[in-house]
Amino acid sequence: MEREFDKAIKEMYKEKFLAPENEVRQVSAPDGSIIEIDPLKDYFCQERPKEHKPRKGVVEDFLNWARAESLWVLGFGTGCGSIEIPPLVTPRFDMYRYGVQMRPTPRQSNVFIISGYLSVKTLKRAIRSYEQMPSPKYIIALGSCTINGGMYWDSYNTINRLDHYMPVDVYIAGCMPRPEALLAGFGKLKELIKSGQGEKANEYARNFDWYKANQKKIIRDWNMPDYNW
Amino acid sequence: MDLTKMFQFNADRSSYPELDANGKPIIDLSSHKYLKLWQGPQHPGVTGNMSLELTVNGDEIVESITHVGYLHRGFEKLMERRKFIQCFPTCIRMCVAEPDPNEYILSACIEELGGIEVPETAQWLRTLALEMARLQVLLRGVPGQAGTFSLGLGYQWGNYIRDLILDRFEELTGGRVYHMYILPGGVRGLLPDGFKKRMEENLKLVDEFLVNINDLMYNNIVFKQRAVGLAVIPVEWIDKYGVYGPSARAAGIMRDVRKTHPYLKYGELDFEPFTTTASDVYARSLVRWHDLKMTVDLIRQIMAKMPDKGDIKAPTPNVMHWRIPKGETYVKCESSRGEYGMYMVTDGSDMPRRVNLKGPSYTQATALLERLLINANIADTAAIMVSLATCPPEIER
Amino acid sequence: MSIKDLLTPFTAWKRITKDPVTIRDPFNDRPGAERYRGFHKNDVNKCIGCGTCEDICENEAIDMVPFKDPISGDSGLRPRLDYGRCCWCALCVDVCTTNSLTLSNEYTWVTVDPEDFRYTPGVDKKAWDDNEKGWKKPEGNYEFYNINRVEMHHLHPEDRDKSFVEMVKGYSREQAIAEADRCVECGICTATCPAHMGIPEYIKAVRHEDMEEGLRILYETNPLPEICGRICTHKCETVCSIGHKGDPLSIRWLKRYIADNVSSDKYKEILNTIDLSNNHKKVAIIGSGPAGLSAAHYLALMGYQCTIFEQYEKAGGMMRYGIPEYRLPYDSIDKDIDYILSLGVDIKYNARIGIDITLEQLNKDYDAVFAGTGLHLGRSTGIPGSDNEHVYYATDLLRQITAGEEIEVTDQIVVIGGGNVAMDITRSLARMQNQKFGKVNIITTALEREKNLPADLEEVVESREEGAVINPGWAPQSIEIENGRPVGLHVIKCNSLFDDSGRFNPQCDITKKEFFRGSMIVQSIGQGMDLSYVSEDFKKDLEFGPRGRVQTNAHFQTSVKWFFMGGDIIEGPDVIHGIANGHKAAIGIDNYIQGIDFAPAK
Amino acid sequence: MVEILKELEERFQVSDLVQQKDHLAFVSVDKNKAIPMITWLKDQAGYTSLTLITAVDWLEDGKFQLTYMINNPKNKTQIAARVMIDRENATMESAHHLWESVRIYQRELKEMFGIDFPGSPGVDESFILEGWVDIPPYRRDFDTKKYSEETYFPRPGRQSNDPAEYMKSKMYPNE
Repeated sequence: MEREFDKAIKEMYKEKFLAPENEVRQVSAPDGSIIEIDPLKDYFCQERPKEHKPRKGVVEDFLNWARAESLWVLGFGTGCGSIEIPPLVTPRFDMYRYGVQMRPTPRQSNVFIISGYLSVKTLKRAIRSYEQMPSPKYIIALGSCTINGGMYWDSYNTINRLDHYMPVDVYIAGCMPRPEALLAGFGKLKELIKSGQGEKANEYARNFDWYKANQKKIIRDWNMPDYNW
Repeated sequence: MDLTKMFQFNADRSSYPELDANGKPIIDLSSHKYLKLWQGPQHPGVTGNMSLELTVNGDEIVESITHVGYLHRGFEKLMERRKFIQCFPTCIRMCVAEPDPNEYILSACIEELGGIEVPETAQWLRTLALEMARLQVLLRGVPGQAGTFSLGLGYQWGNYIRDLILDRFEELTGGRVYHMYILPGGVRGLLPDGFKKRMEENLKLVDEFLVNINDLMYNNIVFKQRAVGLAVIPVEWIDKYGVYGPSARAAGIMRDVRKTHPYLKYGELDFEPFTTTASDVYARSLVRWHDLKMTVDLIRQIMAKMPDKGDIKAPTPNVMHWRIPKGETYVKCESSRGEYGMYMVTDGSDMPRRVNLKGPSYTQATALLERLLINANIADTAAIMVSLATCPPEIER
Repeated sequence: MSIKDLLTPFTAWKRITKDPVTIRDPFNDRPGAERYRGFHKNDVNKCIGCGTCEDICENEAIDMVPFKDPISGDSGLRPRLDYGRCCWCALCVDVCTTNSLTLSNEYTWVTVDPEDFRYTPGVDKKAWDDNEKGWKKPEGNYEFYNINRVEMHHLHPEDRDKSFVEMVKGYSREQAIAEADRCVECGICTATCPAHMGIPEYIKAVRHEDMEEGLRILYETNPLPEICGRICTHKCETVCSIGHKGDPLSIRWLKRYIADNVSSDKYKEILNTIDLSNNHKKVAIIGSGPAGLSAAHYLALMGYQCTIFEQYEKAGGMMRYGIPEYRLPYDSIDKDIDYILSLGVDIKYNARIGIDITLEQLNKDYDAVFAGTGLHLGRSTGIPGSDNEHVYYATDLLRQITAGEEIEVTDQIVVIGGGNVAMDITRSLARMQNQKFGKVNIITTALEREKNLPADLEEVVESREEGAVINPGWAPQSIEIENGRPVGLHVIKCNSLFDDSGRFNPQCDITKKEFFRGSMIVQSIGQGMDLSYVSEDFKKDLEFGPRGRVQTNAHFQTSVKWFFMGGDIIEGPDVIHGIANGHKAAIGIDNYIQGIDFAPAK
Repeated sequence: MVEILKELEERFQVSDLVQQKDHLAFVSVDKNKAIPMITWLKDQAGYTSLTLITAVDWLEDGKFQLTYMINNPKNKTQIAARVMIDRENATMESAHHLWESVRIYQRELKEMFGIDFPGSPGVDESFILEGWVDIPPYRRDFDTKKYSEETYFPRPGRQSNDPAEYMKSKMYPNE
């Protein structure tokens, strides 16, 4: 499936230039097979997200324990609430002792803190970041804004309820929640994961079409793949 | 073995793009020498939620375009449909790190247009809140500059003390980050018992911090190597690009609203903002260090001079239907980043006609940053942004 | 750059010996500060459901939801918070009219279901309900509206105690706007007002200086604003939400301000009553008191041809003949009545029903009859000596004063009664004593104790300012007569009026006696109705209630279908009730004549 | 301050002078004299620093008010020039050549108010919004609450009662 955006880019650059390294060429893969690559094409997985069925018995319990005790948080401050993250990573509150740490890239994270309001422009990036995170992944929503619009309930540029666009595991009340409340939120999330209820990523996979329809309703400039990781 | 050669990039750096008459680089992407690179919005090296579209040649930036709007909430629109008192909780959320100047300029605009005289005690408390806000933001901002060069230790120190200041804010105002303390007509509470004593204890920690950070940062060979001479703002750019506050003072130009247009009780306080002329990242950082030092001194002065008791709020018309006659004004104050102003137009109704907030980042993070990043190294973008104390919400609001 | 620069950063190592600053148990070690703005609490018994918190909330985070059935002064609603909207600014706390809403210093609330974040503080039990700390309205001079009333200018006692000039001067423009500005537009008062006037709406009109709109709102429910604006018992002010914190709004004076500031020749234009339709149906109205006038006004608007039968020379009933001029000048009465008459209402003065024309005759000539004949007969204490000719009824004296008749005024007077009528006659007589003798010597006594006096407080205070002695808490025993004239009143201490079951059962202490000297005694212990105009035959058809009152349905229709009754005679002495009754009766009469079924008898 | 205002009156026929504070004055100026006046103030009178450019929508009058606020760092005074332009096809002469930051302001005004500044670099690029299709949001006739309710699914289940209405319905429903 070649999307219109890719096509347009290709057209645009073809006329201007096509450096040798940008031309379509064949390369040999590590297993020896020959595959064709197009450097100008975005390579992403075109499959829909999959549900991950839990393993059986103690294996799953052990995995859940491991997941719960190493929450790696994506360092993406989407709104005001991100101002309370630095106190968490600094000595006073020190969230490392709870197994929580910040990571700079979605590929290394499994917790996404939506720290407050999301403008439409950020929502687009947040979705992309979320989809790039490896499963199992969890979302913590901070503050009023993610629940019902909060302060910006009547703003034309911020969403009102996050659960229409992304699956949320834990909500924390406050505007903005204090670091202690955030730690309590991590605690709750750990409980959920350990009891096997941190299933929101699977819910996203199950209701993928519904989420995508909601997202596309407000993100008019949808120049990104439907799902990528 | 020649280390320098080993780590040299192979890109063709022989010809940098020429600048056109407007100072913009002429870039021909088809020449294969350039690469588009996005820094942000999800990037640990940007201040807040914005992004830079960098065109790089090797590791050298030849063009930068600032993209904002990720934090746009339409405050100015929202306030047009809120009553004056309702604007107050809304408005302060424009800048997250330092909300108090928002509170003050909104209140000052409403008071000026509505003809309200603020009681003496409230003015002192406002001054105190504003200086405490500056203190807490600089405690993050000063070591944050070293953080951009991967020196995170000072940041850890500063954040701890900042948290103590937030505890004082919590005692005084009831809020940790969003204080919602300065409201049209006055403030929302006197100093609690024992506040001055606890504050003084915290200030002693700041004193100690100032010494330690001086050793850690300003006398650090790595920091000096990277910051000195980086992103120099020539004096003639000050007005041309719109440079305010500490960044202007680092270029030797005295820009401090507290001194030039004393508001609240600043006229009764004894202080002299620090200026220097080097105008590079190091100089700007040094100005902030001196600002922090001065703020500590100012808080001590305020606490010594302020009255303990008195009216905290002037009587206002019933806030449920407070109408302000037609008029317009502009009120400015000095935030930690520079001149912070609000333009308000009223039309005789109970809601403002138009509110426009002008923060220094509006020009510094767009026109100036785009210019400063030209010929800078990719690795230095974060440092340059932090040195300008970029705050995206005040660009897009 | 030097070797120093290379080494100084390592001084950071000196901190290695310091204690860690980490909080060991962040969940329990750090309660919010004393003033912290945490989660909401509400004292539901203190809250009156005025909804001011809902109005000030910029996020529309507060809903008013039913908690119990409304009663006068309490809407029965309570605020429900949506923590998907709240920003914890605590403006709702600061603006709260009863100070019932506060914030606790609790701040941790984590859940997986966002619907949890909607709750009614105080009703839905939460862990922080008993948390005493947290944000409360700041102490000191910190209010979002003026809780003190704008002073109304009264004539000084020395300026007013000799004449019947109106003593309340009315608000100036600035004062009225300042007073109207205090209103928070909750609308709690509307339900308490018997006429259910649009109080917040007309106060808003004052604020916006739109007198015409104000007048239109007034006339929707009350055709006697000039009169009501002066002498209404203002039950609305007793439930005013601002009154929980400070002085209630001067709702009555603002009403008067609107009426005073529209000239009477503009009324018809503003109220759009220049051309009224006529449906050629006729209604007879007995008595031109508030009930009769109100009925006539609303019937006239509906197109009925009304005729008022008034037994005295002038219209107004008790408003004219029962209330002294210094409280209600005759000009004001005339202004309201003239407007009603100008709507095509006919009035026949000196026409007594039962003497000049019988009720049966009225039934023949008219489609319906409304009687608002009021309570004119004075009630006697019945104590020995009360039948003396120098022992008077207050109602008679007040009428005579208004009618300009000469009445007896002696230099020492005793008034029995603690109601507003007693104060009226006390103050009227005090003025006349002052005119005649240059000094005041009048004692007013009542059964009730000082704090339970039925009269308005301001009446008592002003009476005292004018030199009258108010000495309540005494039960009259006998009037001592010497040479055919009273010389004084024997009283004993009265301890309580009602027994435990709430029945009227005065308990007196015979040992504590007092003798009030007075050569003239005035009784003002209540009024009775005069049904002499109703023939005995007709009375048989009427249904009477337990206390001798005629039974009517919700639209004041008696058991005789064409006969409606309202006003003091049904609901007790109160102008605003009379107006409300007249309005409802007008609707009832309209329904009756048009043959529409309506509310059954009470 | 007084002298410079007098001079502006003479040179550029400014009107509606309001001296809001001793260092801040508002003046109204004709659309075609605005940019020359600002240029003159910048080059000749020492008003070298731009504070802000913004717009006010006077929907009732069918006008946009553009406010150019400039200040003089030497004598610390500030002058704000009000320029009224028609709301229909709103266009204004660009001032991007005067200060570097002007193009940013003009880009924002184009996006948020729909005021065009022909010739201003990048004025047509979106600045804050992305994929915006409605009328420019800062215009008074744009109803942000309505837009938000239609677009962003407010959480259902909220219901409120007006105290006066509720008391009427419960205590005297028929009156």
